Amino acid sequence: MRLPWSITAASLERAAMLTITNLQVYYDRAVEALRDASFEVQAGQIVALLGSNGAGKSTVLKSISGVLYPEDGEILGGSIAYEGTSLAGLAPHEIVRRGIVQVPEGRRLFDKLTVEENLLMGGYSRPLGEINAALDQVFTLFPDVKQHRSRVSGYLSGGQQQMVAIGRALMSRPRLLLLDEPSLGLAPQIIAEIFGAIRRLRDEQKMTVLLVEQNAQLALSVADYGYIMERGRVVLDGEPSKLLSNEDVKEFYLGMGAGVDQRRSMRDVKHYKRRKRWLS
Amino acid sequence: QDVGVTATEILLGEVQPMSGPASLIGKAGAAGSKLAIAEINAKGGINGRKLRAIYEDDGYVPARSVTAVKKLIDSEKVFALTGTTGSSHMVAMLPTIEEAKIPTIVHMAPNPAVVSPRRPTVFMIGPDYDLAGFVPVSYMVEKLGQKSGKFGILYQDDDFGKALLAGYQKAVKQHGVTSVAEIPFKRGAKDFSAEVLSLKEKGITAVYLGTLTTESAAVMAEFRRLGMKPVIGTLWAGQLPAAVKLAAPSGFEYLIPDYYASNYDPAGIKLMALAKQHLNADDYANFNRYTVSGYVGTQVLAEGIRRCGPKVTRVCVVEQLNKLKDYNTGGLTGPVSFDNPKAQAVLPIKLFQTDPKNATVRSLTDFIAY
Amino acid sequence: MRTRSYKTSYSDLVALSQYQSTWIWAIAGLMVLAFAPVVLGSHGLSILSVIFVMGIGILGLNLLTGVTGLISLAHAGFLLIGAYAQAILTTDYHFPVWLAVFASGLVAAIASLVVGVPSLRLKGLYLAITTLAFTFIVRHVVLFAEGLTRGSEGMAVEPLVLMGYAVKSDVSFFYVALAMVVLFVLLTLNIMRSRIGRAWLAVRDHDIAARAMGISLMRYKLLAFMVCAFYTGVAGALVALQTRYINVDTFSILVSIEALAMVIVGGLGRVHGALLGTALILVLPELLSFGFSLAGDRFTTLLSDRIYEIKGLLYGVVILAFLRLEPEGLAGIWRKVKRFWVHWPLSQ
Amino acid sequence: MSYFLNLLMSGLVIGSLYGLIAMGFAMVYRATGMVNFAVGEVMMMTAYISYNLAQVPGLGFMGVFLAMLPISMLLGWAIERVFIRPMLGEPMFSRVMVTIGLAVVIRSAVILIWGVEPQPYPRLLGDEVIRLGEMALYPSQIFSLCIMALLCLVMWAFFRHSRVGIAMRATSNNETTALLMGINVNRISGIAWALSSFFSAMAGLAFCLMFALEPEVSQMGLRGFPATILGGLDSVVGGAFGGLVIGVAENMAGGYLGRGLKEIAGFVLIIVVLMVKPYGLFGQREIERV
Amino acid sequence: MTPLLELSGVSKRFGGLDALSGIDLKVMPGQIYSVIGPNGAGKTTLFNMASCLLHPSAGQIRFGGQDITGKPAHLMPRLGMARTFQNLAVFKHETVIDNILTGMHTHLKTGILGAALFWGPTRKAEIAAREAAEEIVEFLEIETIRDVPVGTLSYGLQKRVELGRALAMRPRLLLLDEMVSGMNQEETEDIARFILDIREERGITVMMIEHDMGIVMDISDHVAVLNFGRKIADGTPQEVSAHPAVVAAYLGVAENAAGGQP
Ligand SMILES: Nc1ncnc2c1ncn2[C@@H]1O[C@H](COP(=O)(O)OP(=O)(O)OP(=O)(O)O)[C@@H](O)[C@H]1O
Ligand SMILES: Nc1ncnc2c1ncn2[C@@H]1O[C@H](COP(=O)(O)OP(=O)(O)OP(=O)(O)O)[C@@H](O)[C@H]1O
Ligand SMILES: CC(C)C[C@H](N)C(=O)O
Ligand SMILES: [Mg+2]
Ligand SMILES: [Mg+2]
Repeated sequence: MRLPWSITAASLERAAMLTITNLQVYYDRAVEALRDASFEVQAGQIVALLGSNGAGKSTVLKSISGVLYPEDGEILGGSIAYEGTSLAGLAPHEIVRRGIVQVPEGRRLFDKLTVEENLLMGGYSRPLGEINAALDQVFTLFPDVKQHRSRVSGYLSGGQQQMVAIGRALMSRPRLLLLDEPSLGLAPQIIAEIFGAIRRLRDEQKMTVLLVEQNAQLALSVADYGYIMERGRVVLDGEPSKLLSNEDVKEFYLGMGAGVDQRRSMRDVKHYKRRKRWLS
Repeated sequence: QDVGVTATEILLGEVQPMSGPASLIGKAGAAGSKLAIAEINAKGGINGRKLRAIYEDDGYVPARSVTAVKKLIDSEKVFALTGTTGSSHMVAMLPTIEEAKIPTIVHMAPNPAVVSPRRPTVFMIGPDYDLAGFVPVSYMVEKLGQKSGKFGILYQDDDFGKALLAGYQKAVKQHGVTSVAEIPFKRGAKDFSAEVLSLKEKGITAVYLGTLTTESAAVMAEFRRLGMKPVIGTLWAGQLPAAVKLAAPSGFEYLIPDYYASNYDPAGIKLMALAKQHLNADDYANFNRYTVSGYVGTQVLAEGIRRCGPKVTRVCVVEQLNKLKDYNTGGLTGPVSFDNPKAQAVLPIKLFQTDPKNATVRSLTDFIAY
Repeated sequence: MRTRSYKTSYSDLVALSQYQSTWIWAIAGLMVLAFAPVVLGSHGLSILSVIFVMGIGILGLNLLTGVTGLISLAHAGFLLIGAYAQAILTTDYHFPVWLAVFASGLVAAIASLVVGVPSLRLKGLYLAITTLAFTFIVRHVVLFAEGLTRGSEGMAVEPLVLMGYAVKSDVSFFYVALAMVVLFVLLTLNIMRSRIGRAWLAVRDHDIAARAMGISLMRYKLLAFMVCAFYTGVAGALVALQTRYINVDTFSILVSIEALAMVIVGGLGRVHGALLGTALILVLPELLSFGFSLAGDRFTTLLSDRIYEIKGLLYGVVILAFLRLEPEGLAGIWRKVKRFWVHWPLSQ
Repeated sequence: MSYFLNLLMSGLVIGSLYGLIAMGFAMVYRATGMVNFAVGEVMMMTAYISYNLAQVPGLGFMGVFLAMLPISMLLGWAIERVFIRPMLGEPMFSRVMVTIGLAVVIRSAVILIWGVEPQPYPRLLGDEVIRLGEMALYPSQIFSLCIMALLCLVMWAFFRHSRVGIAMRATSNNETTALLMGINVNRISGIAWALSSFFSAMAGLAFCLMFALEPEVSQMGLRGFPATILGGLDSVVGGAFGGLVIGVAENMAGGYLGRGLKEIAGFVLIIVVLMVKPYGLFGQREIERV
Repeated sequence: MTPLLELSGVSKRFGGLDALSGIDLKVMPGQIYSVIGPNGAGKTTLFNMASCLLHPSAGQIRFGGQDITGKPAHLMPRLGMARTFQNLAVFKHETVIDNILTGMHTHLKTGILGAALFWGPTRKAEIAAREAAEEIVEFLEIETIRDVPVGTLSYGLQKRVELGRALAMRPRLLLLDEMVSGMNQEETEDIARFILDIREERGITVMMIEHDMGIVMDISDHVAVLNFGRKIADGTPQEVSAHPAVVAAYLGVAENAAGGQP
């Protein structure tokens, strides 16, 4: 397994599937969303990217997929290398063709299209012949989706939509799957299923996954490596076991009282806030 | 000296639709004015002063006509106005013209509202629009054997169309023939199938078309499609070469009254030769009856200026124009006189008829006063 | 470098402007405009007056389309109603002319309910087409109701009389137009900082959430239509007073499209954008003419009668280039310039 | 009866023209979610180009028709490439505004090149009146009806059986997501513009064959807009149908009511229909969910 | 004590789909009442009924003793009901403070003339509103983003603004639909603290839909469980989490219930 080396050392050792170096992203030329964010994703791993709201996680994914420009975002520095080549300047559909697909935050379905049409669009970059097989795979993963296949997706419940969104991304059989908060709005049972599925994708199909999650416990339970972002940069990285034993992670991401390995009740949350060490 | 007059030059102005579809008319009008000016200047100008004119575009929108005329009067400081655009546009400009007391010749779109009430500095060339409706209908009754015919009219749903309708109705009444259909249509209409069908339904034998170029052609194509063979009369715009060419395939020999000679008339042909000599290719290509109109309008104004001698003022020009009587335009029109209470030169009208085979126009009568 | 002034009370927070300097600039601008008649000829003044008058209507359209998000092609219809109301009220009913201006606004506002009601059910372009239909139908009615409107003949309009003085000259009309536009700008700014402006924005951004905020869609959409129509009706009345003759041709459907263009070029939803947009679209042809006249007579004769099409072409090209460079409209440019200025000397 | 039938027939003819224009509108809307205010101008431009082609001796109708196919598609694609694509990701209003600007440019350019004077358009299909029982039609009118019917069928099959058809709807529904799914949004929009321009070219050709070549062709664009709305903005086939309905409605109003009601009959019809079906006859309603 | 919100026999059909069937429930004043259930169970639909954005196919809804079935949605804030939405329904182009001020809509009475003149009472009311809005900003600790357009904020912060906007409505009952989805532990805890404070300090009754069992089990007084549009259990967190039907339909494995993280 990986050693907790520094990123540069690690990349010297073995070329990662995706390497992000000193990425700097601005929105509107005014809001700095990422400053010098660096990390990498090894092939065949699930890498978790954690961080509080506004840390820039979604921005990282948008940069990889090349869809910053519709929001007036711009990469002003750094690089994104995928399998040794730079993704800079590639159109989003070319990036998808190279095997990188994203499940965007907040589902973003084609809400006027039916569930099935949504899935078809997910498989847009694949030959028509393979579509039916891919559909079947998605339906086995989410039987619920099959049941609703001819409904207009905009009328599904939040959770049902999330399943469609994930299924849609899987339709293209990506080699690198970018998941932006897949557990958002899902019931615990489904979350467990999805994470099981993610694990299977890695184990059985050797799919690489970059997982942005708020649910740290869960994410780290399936991940091979984790990064924690705050305010546009990576502040901590390591294998799950290392992260899980970090005091700050315990307190802020797992909700455990200082020093205790037990989750504290939310009724006991203090009104003052402790500062995170990695920021000071 | 008055505004717009220097020792060497007199500045004139004209508002015309120079852009958009109506520019077919505006550009021709301006070309006529240019031609008159070129001709006068070639002969040394008026009492040593050359003429120069500025043409403003109003895009055929009345509100823009007002801005344009203000620009001519206030910024360009023209001495007089030689030309004008459509009827409602002219009416829109009248208050400004009246306030500026600027000599103005109206030679296109002779709308009765321009001279009643009388504006002291405004002179109109041309009979009222309703004669365009009256004359062909009378001719149909008197010469084309439609005494017991059933008459119909298609007219544009605006004041121009209404004036034609009035003339048509007057003729119908005067000759005691029956009018079975009076059908309005909106300006810009392209498809006349419903209108023509109802004309057919009413069994018309003679029809007056208050339509402009392409509309006339479309209506006649419908007549042909439905196998109708009515006698057709239209207004002066019907002798625009474009109109004649477009209507020719339908094979109708329709009547056109006009107070100006045209491209097909000896006087008009002579003017065209002059135009070829003085105008550039673009302007020459625009030649049609509105060119004659612009030419006559400018010549008449020039005559007013000429009669003032070396001391040119607006007051003097207006005074001279008021006295203008039987001014000869060399066969382009009948004699022009403003010495009447309305200051309107009610010109005699000539009837033409199209020859669809050659896509030309021949004259039926001479200029006749009605 | 300018800093945001320090607020010491809540009343500062609801003030018309966040900066003192805005007031100074605004007053300075007005002073300059007040002296325009000294420099500009009557043509220049009437162009400015047209900008002010149309600007009032565009402010209204901006409230409807930019702020409330209801696309309207009824602009020409409202202008037409305002103009005819002005003409009819003064000629046939002998209203005092200045009162008729506002009464015309009210007439248009009431008429706007006719399009306002469909707007409750229709969205986006489906609404646009009904408003388009409104314009056509109004034109038809004006032509049809000859007894009231003189049909296609058009109507002459009595000049404005203020304190016994007839506003006939371009200079006096200029001041009237200026005063009116200032008045309407202030009214608009006030509406925008009140709950009504916020409610309209809410309806535009998320109508369901707006309902959950207690905003009645029916009420606020109708209100938006009425306010827009009031502004536009007043503008129409002023157009009538300026040209002193009206007929339906002045208010063709192209006027509606041009009005939308003004709002968009200005930057949707911005008050200053609406005015800048109006100015740009109206001044552009003048600038082009001016440019050509600078090029000299020889050049223009060379182009002969093609010059008008070339002008049209350039007009379109300027608009295209402008949108390409600044898709957010003039308000976007304004914002960028301001940001540069505010951050100076730190701005890159 | 013959009166009614003839009214109906000529209503269908003019309606097919509206329908073709409406299809051009709907095509661009369906794929990009924007209205193309320059449809009429594209129609004008292609009409003038085809006029020049029609002057070439020996080319004949089929020649002109076949030549217009690539030319109009190329024109549409070029417009998309040069004017529309750079605006991708910009606010919708600005994009629509671009089409308005484009309309002004094309209109001026065409007049600049070809002049304002209306020209008789060569009667490529002959000029014999064809009698069908009580009705009579020109070949050009039959062409208009047929080409619309044909394109309607082709489009129906296209949207039903091709993935590109769905991708068009997806793109207009949510452009960013379409990008994320690997849909080449640029290509989709290029195809849509090319097809739209082709529809407009056919409308232009039909117009010229029936009437004349004149600058006012461009004003037909705005008259096709109601048809699009009636059919439902995002439905290409619906637009065609809407065109027929409006054409017939106008003719019936003109034939039976008169008094200039013809002009507004279509609009009144639309208002009535929209009150019942706010998204037109075949349009898809917006999703309103919380 | 009369319940603040009472649903009796409420059903909702969408086409052929029974989203809710015969739901009865009572929310007592002062409670923190959670609604849980699998995806598509009908929880959001339940909220939509309560806030009158949709109207039930059958059944009755009473709020504060008054029958509100079939009333227009925009009357609800006046009666004292506020809500947030599952899929962010903020006014994206407006600033945070303007969003919150919009929430105060019903508490301001300005008419169009008053607004246009912005004089006297209008001005006073606006100043007061602004003051109240600032207080909410402070309470939710979003001072630094006060003047930022909400659309540019991250997902979590947008949700917080939406909460602020709902508070601005000064409700008696606050409906929160998946407030903490997309938030990490720390932020979830913050929200939990806010909810508790909202109840303690402002005396607002809170009804919330959540999938995060941590917050549900920790802070609610009462939990209702929906499945396929029916209520399958109802009671205190402890009772519900031990209920076999709930475990089977929703929680999956039993031990997850208390632990929060599946
Ligand atoms: N379209 C935008 N315009 C301007 N600023 C933006 C935009 N989108 C994001 N930002 C800013 O960029 C920063 C990072 O946002 P991002 O959405 O990447 O955060 P995140 O880590 O995904 O947060 P969350 O967990 O809440 O989704 C935030 O400060 C946000 O305000
Ligand atoms: N407006 C609507 N039209 C049609 N069906 C709808 C509508 N709203 C909800 N539904 C359907 O009703 C069912 C219940 O949906 P609802 O949104 O209430 O679920 P939920 O319990 O909130 O689920 P989740 O936790 O996933 O958000 C779902 O099957 C959904 O597809
Ligand atoms: C120049 C003319 C054809 C104009 C038209 N007769 C009109 O009065 O509007
Ligand atoms: Mg995010
Ligand atoms: Mg829900």
